[in-house]
Amino acid sequence: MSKKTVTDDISAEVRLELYRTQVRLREAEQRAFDLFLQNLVKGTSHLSLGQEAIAAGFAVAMQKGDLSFCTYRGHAHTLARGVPVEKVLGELMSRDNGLMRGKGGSMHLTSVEHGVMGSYAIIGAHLPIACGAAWRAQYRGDSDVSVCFFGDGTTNIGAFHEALNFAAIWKLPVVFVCENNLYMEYTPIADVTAVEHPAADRAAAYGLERIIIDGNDADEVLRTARKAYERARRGDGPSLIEAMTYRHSGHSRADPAKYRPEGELESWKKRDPIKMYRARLLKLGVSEAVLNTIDQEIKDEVEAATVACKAAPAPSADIIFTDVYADGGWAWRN
Amino acid sequence: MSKKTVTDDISAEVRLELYRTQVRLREAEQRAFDLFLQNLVKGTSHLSLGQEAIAAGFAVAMQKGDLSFCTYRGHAHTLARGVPVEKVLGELMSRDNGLMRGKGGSMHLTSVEHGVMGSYAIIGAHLPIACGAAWRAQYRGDSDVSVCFFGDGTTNIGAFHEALNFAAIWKLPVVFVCENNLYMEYTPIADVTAVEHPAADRAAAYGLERIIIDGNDADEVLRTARKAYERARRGDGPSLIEAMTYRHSGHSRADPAKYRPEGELESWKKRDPIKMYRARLLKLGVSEAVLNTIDQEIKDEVEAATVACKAAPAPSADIIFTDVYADGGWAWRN
Amino acid sequence: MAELTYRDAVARGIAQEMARDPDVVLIGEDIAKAGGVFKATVGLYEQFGPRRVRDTPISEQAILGAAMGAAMTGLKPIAEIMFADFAAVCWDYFANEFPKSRYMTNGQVKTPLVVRLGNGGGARFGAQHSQSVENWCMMIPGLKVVVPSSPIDVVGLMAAAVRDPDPVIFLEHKSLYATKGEVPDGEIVDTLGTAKILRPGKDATILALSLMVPRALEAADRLQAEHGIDCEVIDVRSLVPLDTQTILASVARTHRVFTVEENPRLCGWGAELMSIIADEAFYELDGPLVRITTPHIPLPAADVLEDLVIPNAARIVETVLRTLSN
Amino acid sequence: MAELTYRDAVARGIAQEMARDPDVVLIGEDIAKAGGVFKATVGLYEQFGPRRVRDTPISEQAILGAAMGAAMTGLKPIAEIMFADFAAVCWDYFANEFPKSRYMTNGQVKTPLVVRLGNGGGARFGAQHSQSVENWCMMIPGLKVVVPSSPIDVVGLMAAAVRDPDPVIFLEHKSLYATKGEVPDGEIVDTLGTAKILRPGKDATILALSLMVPRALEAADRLQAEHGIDCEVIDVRSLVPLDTQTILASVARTHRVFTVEENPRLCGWGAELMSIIADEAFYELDGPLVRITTPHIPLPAADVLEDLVIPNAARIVETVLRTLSN
Ligand SMILES: Cc1ncc(C[n+]2csc(CCOP(=O)(O)OP(=O)(O)O)c2C)c(N)n1
Ligand SMILES: Cc1ncc(C[n+]2csc(CCOP(=O)(O)OP(=O)(O)O)c2C)c(N)n1
Ligand SMILES: [Mg+2]
Ligand SMILES: [Mg+2]
Repeated sequence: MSKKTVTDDISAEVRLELYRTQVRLREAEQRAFDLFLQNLVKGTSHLSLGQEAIAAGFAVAMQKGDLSFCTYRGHAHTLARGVPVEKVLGELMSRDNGLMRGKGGSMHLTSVEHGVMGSYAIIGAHLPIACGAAWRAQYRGDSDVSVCFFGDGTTNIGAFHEALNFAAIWKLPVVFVCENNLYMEYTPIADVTAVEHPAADRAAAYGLERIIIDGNDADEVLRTARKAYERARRGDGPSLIEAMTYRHSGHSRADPAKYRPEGELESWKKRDPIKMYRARLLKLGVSEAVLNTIDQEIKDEVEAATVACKAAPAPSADIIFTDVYADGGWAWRN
Repeated sequence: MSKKTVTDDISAEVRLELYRTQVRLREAEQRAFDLFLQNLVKGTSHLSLGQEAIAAGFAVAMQKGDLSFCTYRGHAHTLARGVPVEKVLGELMSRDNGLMRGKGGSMHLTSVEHGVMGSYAIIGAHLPIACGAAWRAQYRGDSDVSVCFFGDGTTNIGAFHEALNFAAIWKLPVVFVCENNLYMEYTPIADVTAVEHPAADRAAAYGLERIIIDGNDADEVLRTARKAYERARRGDGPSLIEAMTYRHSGHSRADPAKYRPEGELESWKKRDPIKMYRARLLKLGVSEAVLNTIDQEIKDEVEAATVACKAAPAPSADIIFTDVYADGGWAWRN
Repeated sequence: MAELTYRDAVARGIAQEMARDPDVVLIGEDIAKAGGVFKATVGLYEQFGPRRVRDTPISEQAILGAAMGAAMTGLKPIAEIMFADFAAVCWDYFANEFPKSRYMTNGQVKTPLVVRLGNGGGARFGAQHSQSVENWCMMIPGLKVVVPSSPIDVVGLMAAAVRDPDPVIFLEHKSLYATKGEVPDGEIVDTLGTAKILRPGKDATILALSLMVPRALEAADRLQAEHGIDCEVIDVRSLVPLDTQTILASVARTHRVFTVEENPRLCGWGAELMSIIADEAFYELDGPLVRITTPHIPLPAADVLEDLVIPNAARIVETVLRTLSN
Repeated sequence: MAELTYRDAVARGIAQEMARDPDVVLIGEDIAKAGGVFKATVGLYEQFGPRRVRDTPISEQAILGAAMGAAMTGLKPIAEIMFADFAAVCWDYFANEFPKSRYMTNGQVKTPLVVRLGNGGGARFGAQHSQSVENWCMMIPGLKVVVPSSPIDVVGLMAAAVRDPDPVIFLEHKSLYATKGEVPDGEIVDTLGTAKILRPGKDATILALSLMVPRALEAADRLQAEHGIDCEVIDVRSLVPLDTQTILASVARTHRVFTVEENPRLCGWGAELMSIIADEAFYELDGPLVRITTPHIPLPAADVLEDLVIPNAARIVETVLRTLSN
C-alpha cells in the first residue's frame, strides 16, 4: 500500500484504523445477533449495524483519557474504544467474563479503563452526566473531552435541553453526538419532532453552530470529531453534531422493523459505511490483501471471543451483594 | 371622552378595560404587600408589580372560556380574569373566604369558573399541562385557547422543551407567554442562559416564529395576544411570545433585591406600564376625570376586600380532610 | 368465555372503555401504530383511529402533563409510561401535580386519568428497566394504585380505573404479559380497593401482589402438600384504596403474616401493611411479621442473578417454614 | 464553642470540607452570590470563589447530572436542590442514576456526591414546597440518607456525607434553619449510620427525625412531668445506613414503640422501622406499634391547617397516653 495515496489530512494508519474498527463493530454485533438467535443472549440488545462509521470516527479521533458516554445502543461505542470483544459478548451472554460480570447487561456496558464511562438506558440521562465529567476537566485543567452519544429521539426529552444549555453557558469541553437514524424506536422521528433536523435545527437555541454530517462516511465523521475535540480542548465550549445514518436491524432484538417503508433499508444498505469505506480505501490504493487480512484478524478475534464466552461460567451468586456501596457490600444497616 | 380619538384597532372600551385591569392588579398587589408588612399574609408571595401590562393585555384579549395557566407569581393573572380581589387576598391571608379556603396558598391560586386553571409552583410543570387542555380543545373541536404564563428562568428547564415540541407537532391551540423580567430569582437570566432571548431565540427550535414584545405596553401586548389567539383558533398551532418587562419588587416577599445594579429599577420605573398607559390615554383624549374615577373604584374595591378579609375567619379544621379524592374525602382504606 | 393473555387483556380492557366513552383517549410512545413495545395496545389504533390513539415523542413530562391538562378539562386520558422505571423522569406529575391539584384547589380541579406502567423484573433488562415502583406510588397522597395479577383482573380493574374520577396508577407486570387466564365475554367492571382471597387457609396469611401472586400460590400449595401448612393467600390488587378489612380479618383468623414483595426491601408496600397490622391487629399476632422481598439492591441483569434476588416459591416456602417452626 | 443556627451550621460544615479538600465544589440555584434562598450557603462564594461555588440555571436534571459526572471522574460535588419537593423533577438521578451505577458496572463507577434538600413543612408554603421526602430517598437502594436535627449534627454529618464515597442525600429542615445550638470550635466529623439516644427512658421508645425530634423531646418532658411516663427519645439521624442496633436495643428495654414522622403516612420511614421491629423484636413487644405521622394528604398552606396536620408535642403526648393506657 502506498502511504502517499491514502494519506491526505487523514493518515494511512488512521484510515486503516477506521476500517478495522468498523469491521470489528460489524462482526462483533453480527455475532451478537447470531448468538441471540441461538438463545445465548439473555435480555434485550440494541445493535448499531449500519451506524459503525460514527462510533469508529469519533473513537479513532479521541485521545487516551477522553471519555465516552453511551446509550443502551452502546456496543459499538464500547468496542470502538478498544474494549475486547469477549468482554462485550460475555456481558450480553450473562457470563462471568462479561465487562460487568453480568450485573449490568447489554444496556449498561462500561469500561472505565478504556474511557467508556457508562451506557445509560434512560433516555437523555447521560447528557447532563457528560456535562459533569467535562466540568471536572475544566475545573482541574485536564485536557480530556467528554463525548456523549445519543439518538434522534432523545432530542425531545427535557434532559437534552437542560444539558445543552448548561454545557453552553459553562463552555464545557463536551461534544454531543446525535446519531440520527430516522427512527425513535418504531416511530419515524419526523412524526414527533417540530423541526427537520432534531439536533442541528436546535443548535442555535444554545448559541451553537448547526452541524449535519454524513454519518456513514467515517472520514467525514473523523474530521468533524477532530474539529469538535479541538474546540473543546481550546476552551471554546461544546459542540452539537447531527450525524445522519440508518440502522440495518430493528430497534432491539424484539423488533422485526416492519414499520419501514419498502425500499428504505435497501437504499441505505447501498450506503453501507463499511462497503463504502472499503471501496474508498481500494480506490486510494490500499491493496485488497491488506483489507482481507484485517477482515480475517477480526473474524478470528470474534470467533475466539465467542468460544471463550461459550466456555465461560455464569456469574457466581455472591456478586449479587457486592458493590452497592463503596465498601464493596450492600449493608444498609448495622 | 371622545371615542374616535381613543379607538384605532383597539376600541375605547378595551383601552379603558386595559387601564382598569392594570390598576386593579397594581392596587391589589400593593395591598398584599402592605398586609404582608402587617404580618397578615402568611407563607410566601410573589408579586407582579411592574408586570401588569402583560397580565392585563393577555387577559383582556381572551374570550370567556379561554384558559389561563399561571405560576406561583399568579396573582396578577388570576385577578386579570376577573377573580374578586377579596378571594385572592383572602387566600394570601389564609382566610376561609380565600379562593381555595387557604388550602392552596398564594402560589396555587385557581378559579376554574373564571378560566384560571391553576397556579403551579414547580417551575415548568404547567407548560405540558396547558398542552393537555389545548389537546382537549382540539380533540373536541372546542374553540378555546390555553394560555400559559411563565418566566425567563423557566425556559431552561426540561419541561419547557418537551411542551414546546409537543405543542408544535400536534399544532395545539396553546399560547406560551414568557415574561422576561431579567431575573431568575436573584440571578440575572443572562448568566444562566445560552442565548440573549431565552424564549424567542429558541422559538425556531420548535418551528415557531421569533416574537419579542414590549411587555410594559398593554396595547402591544393585547395586539400580540389577539394574533396568537386567532392563530390558535384557526388551527395553526402554538405561539411562543417573549414579553420584556421588569418586576419592581423582590422575587418573593423574602427578597430585598439587593442584587440589582444601581439605577436599573429606577430606569424601569420610568417605563412603569401603568404610568405609560395613563399618559397614552390622556394623550388619546381620555379625560383625567374618567381615569380618576376608575382609580377610585379600584381603591374602593381593594379597601372593601381588605376589610372583608380582615373580618373573615380562619378556615375550619374539617377542610383538612376534604377533597383529596373526588368523593370529597381522603380515605385511602376501608 | 375466552382464554386471554394478560397482554391482550390490557388491550381488551382499554377497548371496552374506549368503545363506551368517547372521552377516553390513549397516548404514549409507540403505543399506536406499533401497538406498544409490549404489544399490550395492539389493535387499538386500528379500532379507534389516530385521533384517539396517539404516538408521542420521548417526552414523558409532556405525556403526563398533557394527560393531566386534558383530564382537568374533560377527557379521560390513559397514558403509557413504557417501563415503570421511567416514572422517574416525569415523577413531578406523579408526586406534585395530579395527586395534589384537587386538594390544593379545594376541589375545583379534577384529574381523572390512568397512567399505565410496565412494571417489574424477570426479563433480564437490568437495573434501569426492571423495577417495581408500586411503593413509589403508594407513598404519594392523592394517587390510587392498582396492581393486577391476572387477565380478568386486568380487564375489570382497567375499567374501574378509567371510570374512576381520580388519578389511578395502573401497574402492569412485564413478566405477566404472556400469562393466560379465562376471561368471560361481555363487559367486565371490577372495584378498586378490593383484595381477593385466592386461597383460604388457617395457618398463616400471605399477602402478595402482581407477579408474586402466582408464586405465593405455588408456595402455598407446596407448603400444604409437603408440610401440612395451610396458608391463606391474598392478592392485595389495590394498594390505594387499600382493603384493610379483608387483610385484618385474615390476620384475625391465621395470626401469622407474610408479605411477598418484588420491590426492594426498604419502605415497600409490605412495610406499610405490616405496620398497619402491628398496630391494629397486634393482639391477634402469634409471631413475628415477616416480609419476603427483593433485597435492598439494584437489580442485576444476568438471568442467574436476577432469578436469585426476586422472591420465588422456594424462598417463600423456606421462609414460612423457618418462621413458623421457630 | 459558639452558638450557631442550623442554617449557619450548613455553611460551616460545607466550608470545613471545602477548606480541607479542593475537590469539593458546590452548585445550585442562587446558592453562590445570593447565598441560597434559605441563606444556608452565605459566605461560601466569598470564601471559595466563583470556580468552586457556582450558580446554575433552573435545570435540576443538569445540576444532578453534572454533579454525578463530576463525581464519577474525581470531584466531590455538593449539589443543592432548593426545595425537597423539586426532587421530583430530577428524580431519575436519585432513583436510576447515581444509586445504581456502581452496582451495574460491577464497581467500576463511583459517585461520591452530596445532594442537599430543603425539606419539610411549617413555613406555610403549601403542598408543592413543604414535603418531607426522606421516605422517597430511603426506598431507593444505593443511596445514603441523612436527616440532621441540630446544628452540631448538621456540621458533623455534613462532613461525614462529603467524605463518604457514596451518594448521600442530606435533608435539611426548612423549619429548623433558624434554630440554634452550641457547636464546638474546630473540625467536627460525625459518623453516618448512628442514631442518638437524646433522652433515655424506660416506658416507651419514641423514634423521631429532624423537626420531629424537638417535638418528641418536648412531648417526652410533658409525659414525664404530667403523667409520670418515661419515654426514651431516639434521634434516628440516618435512615441509610440505619442504626438498627441502637433502635432494637431500646425496644428491648422499653417494649413499646412510637415513631414521629413528618412524611405522609403510607410507606414512611416509620413503616420500615416498625416492620423491622415487628419482625426482629416481636417477642419484646408489650403492645401495638404506633406511628404518629402527618395524615396521608397533601399539605394545606394555611397556618391553622398546616399546624393541625404535622405532628406536634400535644399529639404525641395524647397518642402515647391513649396507647399506653389501653
Ligand atoms: C426516558 C425513557 N423513555 C423511553 C425509553 C424507551 N426507549 C428506549 S430507546 C427509545 C428510542 C430512542 O430513540 P433514539 O434516541 O432515536 O435512539 P436510537 O434507539 O434510534 O438509537 C425509547 C423510546 C427510555 N429508555 N427512556
Ligand atoms: C423545579 C423548580 N426549581 C426551582 C424552583 C424555585 N424557584 C421558584 S421561582 C424561581 C425563579 C423563576 O424565574 P422565572 O422563570 O424567571 O420567573 P419569575 O420568578 O422571574 O417570574 C425559582 C428558581 C421551583 N419553584 N421549581
Ligand atoms: Mg433513532
Ligand atoms: Mg424572571
